Amino acid sequence: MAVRVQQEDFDLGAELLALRQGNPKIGAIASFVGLVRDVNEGDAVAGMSLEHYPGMTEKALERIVEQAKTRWAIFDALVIHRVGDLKPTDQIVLVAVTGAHRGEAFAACEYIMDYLKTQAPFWKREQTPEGARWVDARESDEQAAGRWHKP
Amino acid sequence: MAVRVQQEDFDLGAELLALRQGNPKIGAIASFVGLVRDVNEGDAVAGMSLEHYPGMTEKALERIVEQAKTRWAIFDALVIHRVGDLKPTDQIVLVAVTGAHRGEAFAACEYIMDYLKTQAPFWKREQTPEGARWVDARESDEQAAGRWHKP
Amino acid sequence: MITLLYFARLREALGVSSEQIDQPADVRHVAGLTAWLRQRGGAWERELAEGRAFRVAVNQDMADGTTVIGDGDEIAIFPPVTGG
Amino acid sequence: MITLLYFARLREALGVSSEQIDQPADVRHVAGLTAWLRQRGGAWERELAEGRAFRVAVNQDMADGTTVIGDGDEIAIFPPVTGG
Repeated sequence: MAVRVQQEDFDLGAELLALRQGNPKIGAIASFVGLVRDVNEGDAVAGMSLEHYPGMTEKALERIVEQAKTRWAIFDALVIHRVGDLKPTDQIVLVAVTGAHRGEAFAACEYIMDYLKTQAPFWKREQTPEGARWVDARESDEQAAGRWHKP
Repeated sequence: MAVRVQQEDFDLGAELLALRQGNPKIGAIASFVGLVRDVNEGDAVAGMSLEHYPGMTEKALERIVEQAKTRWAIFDALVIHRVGDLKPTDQIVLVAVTGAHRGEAFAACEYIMDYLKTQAPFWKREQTPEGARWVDARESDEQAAGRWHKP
Repeated sequence: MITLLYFARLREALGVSSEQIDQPADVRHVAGLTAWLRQRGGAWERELAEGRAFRVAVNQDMADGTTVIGDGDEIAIFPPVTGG
Repeated sequence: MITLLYFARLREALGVSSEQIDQPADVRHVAGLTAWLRQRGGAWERELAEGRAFRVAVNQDMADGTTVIGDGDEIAIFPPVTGG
């Protein structure tokens, strides 16, 4: 398991290759990349900056990955989340999960993203034509995380 | 939309970069890579060869992608499936989907994989210590595709 | 003339990958064609028996027993697919 | 001594990113601490009012009003998170 919070960009292909290398039991890699969009809630976005809570953020991400590993038969997971200044089309976050079969890999990957969105202390501040604004938390993200509680 | 059936390996990072380049509305890329495992149903697998039905295979994949695009608000999808001789840890298939938000991208990516598994004419032949064998279709794959029919 | 294609395990079991035949006079649907092929006996009778798991595509679209067959059609018979 | 940290919109609204204070004598839980901070008035009263959406972590774990606070704790107050 690896969890990284960094300013630098990441190389998706290299990260996924490193994650799976040396394990011929892996049959499936599900991954997700989040990107900065040039629009949000109808307004143009020229860029954003991402703040986090050093220490707690890494701990929260590690806990989310541990929970995914308890819940599904997966081999490994990687989470990379960038902080600092980003512009549209920049990569923000990578979540990748390896497993023997696709069902578990997909579910664990989506679970990690949903909990990251609601539990990991990151905050986005967007630059729009009307000035900078802190992004509001979305109720739909709470709902997405909440559905994993269902029996 | 792009669908490719090829013998050559693919470069995941380059493919995903090409898929998203030039569209700053993309906020999410969900992707899946299937790999050759060195074991299947308890037996060691030294390698496999993949046969397909040229013409129909591409057409079936294109239709599956079209159905995903009708069903979810996604931007684009890419499917690459290899044929010919492969060995453990080799990449078999890539499905990648771009969208504004993660929910649609994840769902469409998993949908395409589930239907590819049951509708696209590919057949695997594995080499095991007991000789070569055609891989049997799995009931669990039919069930995975079937769940998308639910209302 | 219709073209018949066989893939994967069925291609091996039947020992043929493709053939062109005149559409038999009384064969108008997929079910009629597979019944006609079974009459060849041996591997044909065994592999295409009722209850065996095989799929049929007509002109590269998945078909079932009721799908109509016409002159010039490309009809493929193959096992359940196992890609991905 | 307890350490208080503030992040993002709350850090800006309160004008402070961290402070160290003596644990107030009658404050034993998170709810007591936020009530005590509200008594500072102004932005504190406004931003930490009942019903406002803010989160509290104690020693880097998400907490709620009943979470116990002790000497040496690191307590962070921040808006709902918006990463990913």
